Amino acid sequence: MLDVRVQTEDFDPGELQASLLAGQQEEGAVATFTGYVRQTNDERAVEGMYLEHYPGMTEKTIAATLKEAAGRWAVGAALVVHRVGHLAPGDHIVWVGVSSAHRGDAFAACEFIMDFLKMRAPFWKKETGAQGEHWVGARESDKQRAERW
Amino acid sequence: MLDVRVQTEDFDPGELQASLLAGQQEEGAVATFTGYVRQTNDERAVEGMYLEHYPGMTEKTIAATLKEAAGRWAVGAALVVHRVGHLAPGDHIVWVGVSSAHRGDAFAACEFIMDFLKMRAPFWKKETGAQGEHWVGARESDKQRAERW
Amino acid sequence: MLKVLFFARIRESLDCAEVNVEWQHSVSSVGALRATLAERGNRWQEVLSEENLICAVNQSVVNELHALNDGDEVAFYPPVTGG
Amino acid sequence: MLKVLFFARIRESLDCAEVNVEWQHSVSSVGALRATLAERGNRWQEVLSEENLICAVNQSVVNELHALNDGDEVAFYPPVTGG
Repeated sequence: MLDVRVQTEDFDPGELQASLLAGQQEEGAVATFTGYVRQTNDERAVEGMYLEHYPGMTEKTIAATLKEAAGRWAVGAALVVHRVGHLAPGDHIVWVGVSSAHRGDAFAACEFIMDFLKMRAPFWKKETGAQGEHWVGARESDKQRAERW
Repeated sequence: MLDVRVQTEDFDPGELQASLLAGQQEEGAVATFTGYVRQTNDERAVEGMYLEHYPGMTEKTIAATLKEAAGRWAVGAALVVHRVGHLAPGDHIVWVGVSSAHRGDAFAACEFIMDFLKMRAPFWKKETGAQGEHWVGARESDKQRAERW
Repeated sequence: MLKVLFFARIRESLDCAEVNVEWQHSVSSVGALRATLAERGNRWQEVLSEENLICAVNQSVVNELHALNDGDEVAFYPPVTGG
Repeated sequence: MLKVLFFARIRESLDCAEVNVEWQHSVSSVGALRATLAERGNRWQEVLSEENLICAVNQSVVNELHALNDGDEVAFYPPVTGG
């Protein structure tokens, strides 16, 4: 099972993890990543965040990344849930979960998916703070992280 | 917060993740690993598992690993929960969660902690299956994984 | 017809989320479309000459030389910042 | 007195979880204690000569040369398999 969801609603990491295994007992390892809205970003106090995306291309891009991960590592199931719309500090933004028979594969595939999602998937963050609104700039470090693979 | 729990009771990965952040909103990244009892191990059908440990040394060893991880990476909080006693296929065995301001640090610290827990913490698995009981042997691959760091 | 979409900072700068452009030989590549759109005014000229503007055709990232066909969906957007 | 603990397969093979050994010069290192314990019988001889037996003193892994002091807690166990 490789699946992608883009939604405005919140999600529950524990429920997503349970759904990833879906009752099967062959895969003993699950690695997950959860991204949250930080209260401070680059030393700016964040009051709110708006996440825009390119509907259709987002799902297509992440699905291609999941497929690539499943080709490189022993992936049982992989799920990405990404929120869009208005978010507040502490809110969940993204969840990535990978199950595998081998923990090394679960970790590698999970980190690979996050690195490529950050690098390729058409999402954009706009922060609201004391200085008003501004679009968050891309990080060079994210490009470097994706280039490692 | 660096914390270790060894317990016979089950745990809820979602609750553990929420407790890791404990309401703070400075760390935007959480990486977790969950290990489950597999139904099949080295091509043997597993009916049950018994986990023995060395009380005191287990906690001490894992606490030292957490401290080492916190010295090498930007770790906000890290928690390890490991079960002992009788378990069945599909049951949770271990949960490791790490929060950080940086996702690369969360991933690296989480994987490091799992690799060293596997290598050093005095737990032993005994499997029950069609052929009776037997103690699970250590894997050379686990040694190699720990030596990467 | 080409369906042309703009996202995030680019959309706001142009004050435009979507335009339809009639397909013809003068817009038969991404670079050519970009040059044609830039003629719409100073703001368009400025935004469309940004070096790190990304272009996707039918939801796949492409370069300036990519050929455009009638019916294509073309998107221009800034570097992505999700996750 | 030394408190000596055995775990998992080692505990089962010896049919013994814990013994107390009086501290004296003949058991003043891990290697010496191991040799002394091996004298308890064939089973002990066999199990304590296993190459990959691990020894911890006061809950830290040590080697054969490690000195033992009165009151130490010594544990012998097989390679670990947790996680």
